Amino acid sequence: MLTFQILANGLVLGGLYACIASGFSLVWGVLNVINILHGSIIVLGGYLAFFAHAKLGIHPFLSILVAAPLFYAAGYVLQRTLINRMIAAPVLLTLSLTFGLDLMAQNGMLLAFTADFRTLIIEPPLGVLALGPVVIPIDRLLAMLLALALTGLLYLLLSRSRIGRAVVAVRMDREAAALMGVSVKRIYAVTFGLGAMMAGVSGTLLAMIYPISPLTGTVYLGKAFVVCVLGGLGSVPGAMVGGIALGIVESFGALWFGPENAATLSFLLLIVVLLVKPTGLLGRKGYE
Amino acid sequence: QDVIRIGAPLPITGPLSPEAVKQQRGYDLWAETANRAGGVQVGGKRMKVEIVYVDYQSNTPRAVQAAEKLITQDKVNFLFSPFGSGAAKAASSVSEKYQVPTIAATASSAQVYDQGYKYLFGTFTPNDTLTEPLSDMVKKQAAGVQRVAILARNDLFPLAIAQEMEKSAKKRGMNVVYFEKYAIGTLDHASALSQIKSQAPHWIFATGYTNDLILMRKQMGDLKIEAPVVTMVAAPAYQEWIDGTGKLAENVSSAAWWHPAVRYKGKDLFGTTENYVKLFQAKYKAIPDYAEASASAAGAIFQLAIEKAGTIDKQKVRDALASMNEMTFWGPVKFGPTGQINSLEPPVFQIQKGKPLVLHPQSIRQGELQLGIK
Amino acid sequence: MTTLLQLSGVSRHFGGLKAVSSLDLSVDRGEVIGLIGPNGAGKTTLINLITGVHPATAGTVRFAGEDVTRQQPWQAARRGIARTFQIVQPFPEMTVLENVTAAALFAGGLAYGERAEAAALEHLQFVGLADVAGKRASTLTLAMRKRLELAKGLAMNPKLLLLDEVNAGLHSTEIDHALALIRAIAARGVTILIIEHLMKVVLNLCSRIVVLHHGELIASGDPQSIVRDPRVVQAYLGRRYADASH
Amino acid sequence: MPTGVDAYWLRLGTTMLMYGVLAMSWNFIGGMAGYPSFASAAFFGLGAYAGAVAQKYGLPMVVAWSLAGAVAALFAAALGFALLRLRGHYFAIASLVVAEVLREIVNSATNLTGGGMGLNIPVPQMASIADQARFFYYAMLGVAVLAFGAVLVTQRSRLGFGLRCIQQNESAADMLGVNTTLYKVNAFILSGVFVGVAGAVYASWVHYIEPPDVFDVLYSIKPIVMVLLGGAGTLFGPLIGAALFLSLEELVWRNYLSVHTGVLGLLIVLLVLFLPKGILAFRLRRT
Amino acid sequence: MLLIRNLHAGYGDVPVLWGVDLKVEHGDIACLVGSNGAGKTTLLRALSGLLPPNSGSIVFEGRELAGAEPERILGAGIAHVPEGRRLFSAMSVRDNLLMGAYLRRDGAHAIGRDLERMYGLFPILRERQAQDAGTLSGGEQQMCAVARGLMSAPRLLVIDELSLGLAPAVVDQLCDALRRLNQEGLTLLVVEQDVATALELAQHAFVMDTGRVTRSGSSETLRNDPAIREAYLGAI
Ligand SMILES: Nc1ncnc2c1ncn2[C@@H]1O[C@H](COP(=O)(O)OP(=O)(O)OP(=O)(O)O)[C@@H](O)[C@H]1O
Ligand SMILES: Nc1ncnc2c1ncn2[C@@H]1O[C@H](COP(=O)(O)OP(=O)(O)OP(=O)(O)O)[C@@H](O)[C@H]1O
Ligand SMILES: [Mg+2]
Ligand SMILES: [Mg+2]
Repeated sequence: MLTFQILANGLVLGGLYACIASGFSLVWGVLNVINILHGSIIVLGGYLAFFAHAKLGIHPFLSILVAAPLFYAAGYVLQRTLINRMIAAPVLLTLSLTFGLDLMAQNGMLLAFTADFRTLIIEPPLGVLALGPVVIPIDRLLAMLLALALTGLLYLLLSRSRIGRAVVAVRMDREAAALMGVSVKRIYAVTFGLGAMMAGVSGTLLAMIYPISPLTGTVYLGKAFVVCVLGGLGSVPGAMVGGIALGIVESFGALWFGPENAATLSFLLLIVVLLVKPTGLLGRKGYE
Repeated sequence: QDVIRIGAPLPITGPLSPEAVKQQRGYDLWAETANRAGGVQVGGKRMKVEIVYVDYQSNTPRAVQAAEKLITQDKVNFLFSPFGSGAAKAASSVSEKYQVPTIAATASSAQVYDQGYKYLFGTFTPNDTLTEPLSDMVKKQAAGVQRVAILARNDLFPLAIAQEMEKSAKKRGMNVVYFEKYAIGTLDHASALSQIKSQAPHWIFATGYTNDLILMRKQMGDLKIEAPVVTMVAAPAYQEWIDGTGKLAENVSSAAWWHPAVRYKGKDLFGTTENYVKLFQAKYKAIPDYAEASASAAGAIFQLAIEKAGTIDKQKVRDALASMNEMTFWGPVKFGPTGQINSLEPPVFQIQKGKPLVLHPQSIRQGELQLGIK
Repeated sequence: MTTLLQLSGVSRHFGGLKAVSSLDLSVDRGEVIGLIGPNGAGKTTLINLITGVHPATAGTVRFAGEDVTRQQPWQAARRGIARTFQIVQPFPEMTVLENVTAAALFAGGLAYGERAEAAALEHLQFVGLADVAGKRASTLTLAMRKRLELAKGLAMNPKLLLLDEVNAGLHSTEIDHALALIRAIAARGVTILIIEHLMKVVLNLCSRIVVLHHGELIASGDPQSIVRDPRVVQAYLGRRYADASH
Repeated sequence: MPTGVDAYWLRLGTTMLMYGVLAMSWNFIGGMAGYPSFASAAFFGLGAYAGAVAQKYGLPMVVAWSLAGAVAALFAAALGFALLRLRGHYFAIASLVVAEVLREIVNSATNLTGGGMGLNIPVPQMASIADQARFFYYAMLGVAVLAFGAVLVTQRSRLGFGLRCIQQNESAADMLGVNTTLYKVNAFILSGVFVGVAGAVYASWVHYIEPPDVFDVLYSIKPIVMVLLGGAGTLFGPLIGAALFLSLEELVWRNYLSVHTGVLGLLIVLLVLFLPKGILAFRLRRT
Repeated sequence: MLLIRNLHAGYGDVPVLWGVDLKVEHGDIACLVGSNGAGKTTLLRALSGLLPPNSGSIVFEGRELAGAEPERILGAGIAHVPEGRRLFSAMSVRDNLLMGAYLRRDGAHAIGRDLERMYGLFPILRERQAQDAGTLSGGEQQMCAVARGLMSAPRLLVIDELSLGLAPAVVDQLCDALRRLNQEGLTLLVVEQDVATALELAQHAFVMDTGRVTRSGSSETLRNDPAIREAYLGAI
């Protein structure tokens, strides 16, 4: 019975991980930018949900409607004005750039929101879904489902649409994409916007579950790294598979080897997966 | 020189930054109160106090570096230790080296004081003074409690407390059916909690920082975990935790070195505990918790020592500290041979109807231990 | 004459695609042999098999009597098998001279130092790139890069030189120079396997031509018989040669 | 030079040299071979703990340091054979994760390492505080000189040349007879050994280490930023970058209490935007 | 249709084009020949906007395009098949072709029809349509690149190194196909090293030498010019 409960825990957790990672993976895979800022954007999404709820009484599920366009626009503008200046730069340079931006963001949030932990309490609570002895908290379940739905939408957008193809083309060969009439700068900004949107939205969802503080971003960022490499860079389904795999491994790892070893175990898993399949679970060549 | 300078390395940025805010509030309240009264009486004159803050970015070696900078560059007269036992211990070698009297406001581990240093003093009693009275109370008032589950953050202080708890429980013949650590930065306790649930413990004892324990308490609720006694250290001492868990806070017990409900009549500048709480509330619109009060106490204790020594000479102030035996708003202050305070009786409390009520010590008791959580 | 390279039953599959299937081929020392065939016939794949880039799905490769089927590319290079890349592979941010020096150093067996550089410069002079020796490889035109590939191949001091379309992108007059160059290399005793779609090159250089189609050998023989072979005309050469042979 | 300088400056100098070692070491694998390694923190922490544990069991300090170097080198060799098969980002993340794994292992090996309680290293018996500070300054200087020497020798050798080839185009290098695996592993070992020693010296110097401190991911990130600031692939770049970065960090740290991380972030952003090739490139362009 | 006047361009401080003049008429097939390093590729890159020219003018159907973004130039009707193919290596052949049609607004149906036409032109591409373009053989890649250029339905198609890496039979087929397309109204500017083939395909030819167009005229005239024969056709 415990096994089923743990499996349920793992699946739900995995869904959240997938959501945390999908935007990160997109930006990394397509723009070749390791966006250290990602974790802080998630936290900002959390603050948005928190204040919308505390000040205006808006339910976090509704704040998504505001968060999505807002973060998309912010990401778009950030890329256009700053990061696009480094468009062809080696990955370590853009990494330094977003590292610097993240230091600023963290410091800014610390000043604006203080280091206190904020918690968003929904009244009345959503309760739990009981499947026999297995219980699943509904807030997490909904957040997970919504996260997966969004990730799925993102996948459809990328794989089926013209713009999606352009995004991939830009990743492969910037100059050739320009020759096809793709406005490379716009695509970069769109992609970064999408990544920021996914981060912001996952932040609003996570706000129902986790206490929010300016510094929790680092933890999300760490998970995003692992998920996205595990699943394969630049692959949205990869982020989904990687997220769920990580959630399940952590949950059973905590059961079998003690919670303090769960993270270590997932790291070892990551290394083993990479040694067997050097491009991650669903990754393809060409995205290194 | 007519200003007393005290150095305070704080983790203003990095993962410990919430703690820095608390420390700073406590120190500032003391300095402000002292200065408003004209300063500290040193021999024949009054000297203002100034606290020199440095950020050590939650990074222990940087804390050591900060302490060294404060002493050698900023020429501070005295020092407050950096946050927590680890950093306090690491930095104590510097203050010892330069013979600067130092008070640690947040270091409880005995190892910090065991080093044979002469310039280090601390306002926290050892960790077992938190778990012992609690265990006594549970043993006495809830005889059925046999099975104990302990879940600790794998970090210096939370782990040390958990280990003390294990000892205290075993000493009283209880059965520790689960003892696990969770990693720093854990985002999900569901697995550990599911396992605890399957053990059906009578007493769940968890340690961690505010965010850990908000998350854990929420997940306990989600997984419908119940037990006659649930104790969490140290988060329930913070209003943030009570706000963050809402109804789930009910009947969670905890222990800390100090509580705003304690009642002492001190000889220090704050006088009574009530007065301290009132001043704190006036300035910060919040109730002080033990970490904030300890920081203020550290200042008040320096002041008492300086006034008694009648000088800011480091050697003399150190001797005054070593021989101190005074009542303060924080409680009776007397340092043991290692420099760690040994005169305090830390209160046990429980959240009831959204408010913390003191259960122990007897003299300031406000309520009875309630069993079961909602 | 002794056999230098011997392929027996060599295959290479990519998923369901048989890029090379049970191929037998032997190359004698000192031979200049041409390998032609339609696009996608498996010519480049064959080179990749010989040099250890792709492991063979089946069959064995023997070089100078030794079984080298499972060798790594760098081992092939040190054994004396040099190749040029159809899709050129320079070290883009290094100078042309450094590019060739690397070949002289790691495969050519020269010690690090000025000797290797001097040797490299000689090879550059030989292929006519001496005046761009100091330029970064990324600034070369495509045809120059192909010649850089050739210089690298030479600097490796090979016994067997595998040329994959080194002359593509040259106009006819330039090809005449290139032919002279390759002849000079052959005259030094280097065995050469040459892939080229420019019939002028293969017809002029090779003593023997083998034709690959769908991964299989469909013809082998002297140049004259090959251009007249109807299967080759049909599969590869097309109209112009069909007209010509009538 | 450091006689009569006050302890604070000595400490700063020692820190700079330490990061100089880290940055120069990263240059072997990251700058020369082009593999974006984030393993510095792993080597550093491993060296620190190897040295500290050895000292705990009574080995003389300098012996313990050498041992730490050897442990780091062996570890790098083993790790290199496994991880260097990965390309680009995959390698980067796998190497990043190694430090995390080591940290948790050290955390759980309580008997040997003290776990989360940290580990105290015996303070060397020396005449005065100043002597002690000077001693560690010179020790770190020694490690830095060794690392610099290694960079110098490598850059002018077959190994360095081969690494540059690998960085430019690995499959082409392979085809030219460069035993790429061996070369990369060698670079990785070089990038580990001095960091390991520096970690051990650091442990003796601060005489208290704990896992989150010595396996801090910033030990992996900062050296990279330093190398980029100074100019990747250059001889002095890493050193100049380390000095520049730490000076900036120190300056803003001292002058801006609550916004110094933000100011530092801003400076990094500006440097990356306006001097993407590093400070050395700036100088070259002007002369 | 296309008029290039006094065009200067280069890489960094190194000038490569020293004032190129060139004119292509509507419905023409023009070819550009020249030695290695003459600047042919550079000219085409300047034309398609990949390399902003330093000075000079490029007028296409009356519009000045010098210095415009590649996007606008393609939008104006000029497609460029670049040297070295530049396929999207981890995308399927089919997606590569569809990328060619990125700017087209005439609907999925028309694009689908053109896709079929490309498969008709190069049957091997149909067989390989789901394969990653990066794993194609050299010649297959060249076919894919030409087809991708055609997919944008340009009015002027510019091809760098037309026959590079193609089997002789394929070159013939390709030339036939280009002639057909030309009859249907496509104008072509082709860089080709095989001067004989080039002159056979084209109606007009331009000869480039060290950054300038030094000769131009009808293919017929140039073919019979002894200097050209000696410099570019070599011994047969
Ligand atoms: N990695 C791979 N994955 C899948 N198919 C491949 C791969 N490499 C090559 N192929 C296929 O194998 C076949 C043979 O390719 P190869 O490159 O050997 O042809 P080639 O004879 O050199 O042709 P060309 O003259 O056009 O260069 C081609 O159809 C190609 O698409
Ligand atoms: N990226 C670059 N940076 C600097 N110089 C370059 C660059 N690309 C080309 N060149 C130089 O520009 C000149 C012209 O090159 P271009 O590629 O235009 O010649 P081409 O006529 O196309 O030659 P080919 O027939 O060999 O393709 C050459 O001297 C070349 O070295
Ligand atoms: Mg080929
Ligand atoms: Mg060209």
